[in-house]
Amino acid sequence: MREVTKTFVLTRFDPDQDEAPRTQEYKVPVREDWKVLDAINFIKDEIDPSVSHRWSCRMAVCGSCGMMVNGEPKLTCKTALSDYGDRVEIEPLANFPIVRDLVVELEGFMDKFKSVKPWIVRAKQKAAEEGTYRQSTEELSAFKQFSMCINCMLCYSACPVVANEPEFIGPAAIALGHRYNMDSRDEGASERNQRFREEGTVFSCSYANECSEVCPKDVDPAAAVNQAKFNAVIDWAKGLVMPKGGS
Amino acid sequence: MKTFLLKVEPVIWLLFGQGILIGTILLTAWLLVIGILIPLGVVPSDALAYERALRLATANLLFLPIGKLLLLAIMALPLWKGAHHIRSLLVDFGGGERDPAVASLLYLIATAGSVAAVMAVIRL
Amino acid sequence: MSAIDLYRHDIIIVGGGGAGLRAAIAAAEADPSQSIALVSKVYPMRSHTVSAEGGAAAVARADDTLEMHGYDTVKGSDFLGDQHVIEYFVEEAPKELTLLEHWGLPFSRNEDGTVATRAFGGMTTKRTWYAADKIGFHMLHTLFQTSLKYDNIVRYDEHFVSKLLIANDGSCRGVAAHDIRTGEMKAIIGKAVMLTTGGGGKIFPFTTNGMIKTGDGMALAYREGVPLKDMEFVQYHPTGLPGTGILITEATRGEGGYLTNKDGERFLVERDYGVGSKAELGPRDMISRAIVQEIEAGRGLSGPYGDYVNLDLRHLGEAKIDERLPFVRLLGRTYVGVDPVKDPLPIRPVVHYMMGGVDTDIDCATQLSGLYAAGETACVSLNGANRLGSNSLTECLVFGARGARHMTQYAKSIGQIDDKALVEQAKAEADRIDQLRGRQKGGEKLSEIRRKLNEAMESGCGVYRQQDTMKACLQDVSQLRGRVADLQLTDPSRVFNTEVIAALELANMVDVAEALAASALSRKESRGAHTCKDYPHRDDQNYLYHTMCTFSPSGPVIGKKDVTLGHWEPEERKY
Amino acid sequence: MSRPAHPHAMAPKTPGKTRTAPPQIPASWWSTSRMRAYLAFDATGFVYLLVGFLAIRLVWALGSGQGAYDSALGALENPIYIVWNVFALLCVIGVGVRFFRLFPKAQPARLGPAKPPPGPVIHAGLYLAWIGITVLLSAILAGGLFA
Ligand SMILES: Cc1cc2nc3c(=O)[nH]c(=O)nc-3n(C[C@H](O)[C@H](O)[C@H](O)COP(=O)(O)OP(=O)(O)OC[C@H]3O[C@@H](n4cnc5c(N)ncnc54)[C@H](O)[C@@H]3O)c2cc1C
Ligand code: SF4
Ligand code: F3S
Ligand code: FES
Repeated sequence: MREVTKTFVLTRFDPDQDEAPRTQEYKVPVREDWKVLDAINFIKDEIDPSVSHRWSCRMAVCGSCGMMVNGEPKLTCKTALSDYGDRVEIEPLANFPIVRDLVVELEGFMDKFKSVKPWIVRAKQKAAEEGTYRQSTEELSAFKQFSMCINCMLCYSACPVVANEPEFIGPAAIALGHRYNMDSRDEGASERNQRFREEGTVFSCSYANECSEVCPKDVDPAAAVNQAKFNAVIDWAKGLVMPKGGS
Repeated sequence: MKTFLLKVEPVIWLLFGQGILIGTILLTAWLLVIGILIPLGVVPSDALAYERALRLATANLLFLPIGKLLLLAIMALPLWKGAHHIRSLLVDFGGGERDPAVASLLYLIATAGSVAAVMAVIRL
Repeated sequence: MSAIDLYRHDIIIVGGGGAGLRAAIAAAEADPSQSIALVSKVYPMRSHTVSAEGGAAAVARADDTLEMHGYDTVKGSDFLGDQHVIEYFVEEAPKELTLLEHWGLPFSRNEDGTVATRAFGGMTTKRTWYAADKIGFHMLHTLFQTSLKYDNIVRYDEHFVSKLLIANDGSCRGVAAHDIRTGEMKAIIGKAVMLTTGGGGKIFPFTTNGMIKTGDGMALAYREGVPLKDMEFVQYHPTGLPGTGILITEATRGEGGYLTNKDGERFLVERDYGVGSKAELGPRDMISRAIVQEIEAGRGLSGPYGDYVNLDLRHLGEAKIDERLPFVRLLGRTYVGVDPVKDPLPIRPVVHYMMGGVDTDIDCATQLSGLYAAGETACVSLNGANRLGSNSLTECLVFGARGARHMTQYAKSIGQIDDKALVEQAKAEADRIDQLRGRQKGGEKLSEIRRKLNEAMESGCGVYRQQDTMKACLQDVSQLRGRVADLQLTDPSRVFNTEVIAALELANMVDVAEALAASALSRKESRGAHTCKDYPHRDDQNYLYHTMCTFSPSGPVIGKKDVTLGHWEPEERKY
Repeated sequence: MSRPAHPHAMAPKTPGKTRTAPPQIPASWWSTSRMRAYLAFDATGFVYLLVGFLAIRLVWALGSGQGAYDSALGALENPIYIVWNVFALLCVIGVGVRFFRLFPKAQPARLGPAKPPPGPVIHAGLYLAWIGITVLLSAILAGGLFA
């Protein structure tokens, strides 16, 4: 298989030693079928073991290997190196605090994630003995797409609102909340809609649509966020008519 | 201010959304005819002579003052689309921290304009 | 000595995959007042359960029975599964999957809105519940999201457990957890500890497993004297993509895909490989062997990553592939540049799953008081010598839950913990890791030793094994143990030092590999996934037992444990 | 990356234990055509605001009597106004095109399990409405209808 040498410019940052992030260049012999992640792993294994990055599944499903590749958020295990020229810049995900090298702070995302109550809310839990719910394929398709999110956070790196409004719940978390709202088994929509109108509301989204452009799993979070806006408004209007609890 | 903004956000978003949807649909003909075709003389200017303009503006459809409602939409809705989009543009350019103040000002302008628009149709 | 932060909980679960999360939820529900620590070296939703594609088995249809699921599992295990475990498993399986359905898992549906099931290898009827071809992903995320609801589950994300803490009375009462973010050591102390750290496929070079599957839990228990059971049984999945080892799910065959050789022949139908009329839906051990034989007979195709055969899905049509197997299509296109709608996918057998693991009883308790294990890291003896596809996700649920409930009871019986000894051990562990970090001495690169280990395992413990190559493999691996102790490590930083983690993982991998090779060498028969060319037949007279491998400083010691039989008598395994 | 993001972007509620480098805004920020199209979309906010106020001025004049109205209408013949209105019309069309392109996925018909109509159908409906209303309204305004 053909090999070419490419130069990789990696962001390096070690809070123990560096005041601010810097860059470091590596030359890597690249096989033509390599993904970006393969090159980073090569650097770590063979050239500089002090490079830190997250990865695991190398099959685009665990969501840990998101980085900026030439300025765009990418899932590095899914991004072919053949799409790039001789010089590839790799940075940690934009819009996130940088912990070290290519590793970003995830806790802020986890806070937002949890805040939308991403679980089935029901007044009364069904017991296992009662059997499964019935759900038509129509009902399933109403939320299926929004349940495909791997929490890779690329959408957060692409969204201009996330960059400027720290409270904004953000695309993936809203999509997740919306996913449960649309699930025929769930009864928690009013609680989540309440959340959607609180601090960092769904209305902060200005429909830049970048989240959906970069999403590697076709979740289309922009669709979710903008559907969520409408539902949050309906729910709010219901609340005006019947002050004690809309839907 | 922030909490107040949060409270009214759903209304603002509705007005904004209609500003894009209805605003865009109505403004196309409005700008085309009044802003371009009549001034250029393509359409004779007596098409919207005072008498006819007033008649159209005060036209009723069944019991609806349809003329006035359309005018109101054409005047007020674009203000909300404008205010909201300017706000988000400023946020994108790094105005996150100043947003509550900026947003309040913008929505105040849109509110004032909307009041003026209501008065404008009442005066007809 | 380093300062140590102490954290106290009632029970501790190590691992946030399918088994760990299910256990945490079961424990939280069993006693809402108890505090549960969930420690994981990656954020739970990154756990490798996420990659499971095909489905999870449980009796669901009217034409199916618990008896049939039980028999299929026993037969699949080549009669090495413990039958009381299997009976309990098939009974609980439908309840557990029903619970997940209640918690929101987006299962694929039949026309009438009931959960759909598909065919899987070695199962006599359609009993594998699925969500297109992403069951593991949905299961993991559903469990993780549901777990957020319980305030008494306290998570320690990105904490690497490097040692079990043993109290003076010899029982396990906590873990030493290295906070990857800060480089600090934490002593997490509780009345019982459960290991749910998944398998260790990464000791092999060509595997479906992710980077994090390094057998940590097995090594942790092993080093404290807990035997590893049935380690010689390593499942090769018939259909992995050459090069990366990325899995193409068995559901491709469940939905009707064919395996073909270079002449386009369906060799499983044309030649007798023991799978009979099941053809592509035979069990994995048999199909993997068939593929290797085809290739060795020169009927394979060759590519840049070695020889392979084809998995042909074209006759299923684009619509069905997109509905049932969309992920497979994406994987084919992205990782080998083949669209299965238009061309057959190249595949070859790939290391997939470890049937063996930490020896436990049916309550998931190990021989070490206070220590439990569940999921792939454990060996409760459900899978015997060969796991049936789609049984393992269900296993994670059934035994994660059972173990957690049992642990909760156990923890109640434990009084005050004297933590002095525990803290001392954690401190010593902190010092050990501090000394590893950035230590320049030693010559060998970590990646070099990992490669050596991989090579040894591939040549000695592959699909077909031989006494002499297994012996050589065991020797090589034992020798690597010394070299791991003397690695060259260059990264001095405390923060997110993944080099130190890789070194700890490598040491774990060597331990697990050594136990595996020693166990394999000791089993002089062919059963299930263990095929020894020198002893091509099953030998119930002498080898109908579980291999127990115990750590000793001079090398692994092999022992035996009886198989629990029941109303299914061992018979020749033919399909 | 071209500039720092908000210093607290994606920051956790409880700060992490080690020092972090501040978040950065992606380099693609306004350098890509996608981003520019989006910013232009937002920037039409200024146009809409002004268009709205100009409309108010005209209607206000209509209410003030013939003299005021005639001079307001006459003022529109000023070339600067004509150029402005051409520009505004282009902006409005641009907004419509982008908004209608994105509309099907945001459209809220998906309240229940019922599937919303497919994207092309919604698109067709939207464009039909847009063109239809524009033709109708233009005809009315230009005196072709209700003369
Ligand atoms: C590609 C693939 C496809 C599969 N498909 C199917 C299928 O269709 N059906 C089926 O039934 N089975 C399938 N399996 C098998 C099944 O997915 C696994 O057996 C099962 O997911 C294992 O779950 P687990 O909870 O035991 O471990 P994992 O999901 O691997 O989780 C391990 C957890 O332990 C943590 N951990 C590990 N070491 C440490 C440490 N030292 N300190 C702290 N935490 C640690 C990790 O962070 C992780 O959270 C598949 C497996 C693979 C690889
Ligand atoms: S919505 Fe898409 S981009 Fe965002 S986190 Fe989920 S998978 Fe990633
Ligand atoms: S990019 Fe951001 S602004 Fe909205 S549409 Fe997506 S969340
Ligand atoms: S490594 Fe798992 S998504 Fe890339």
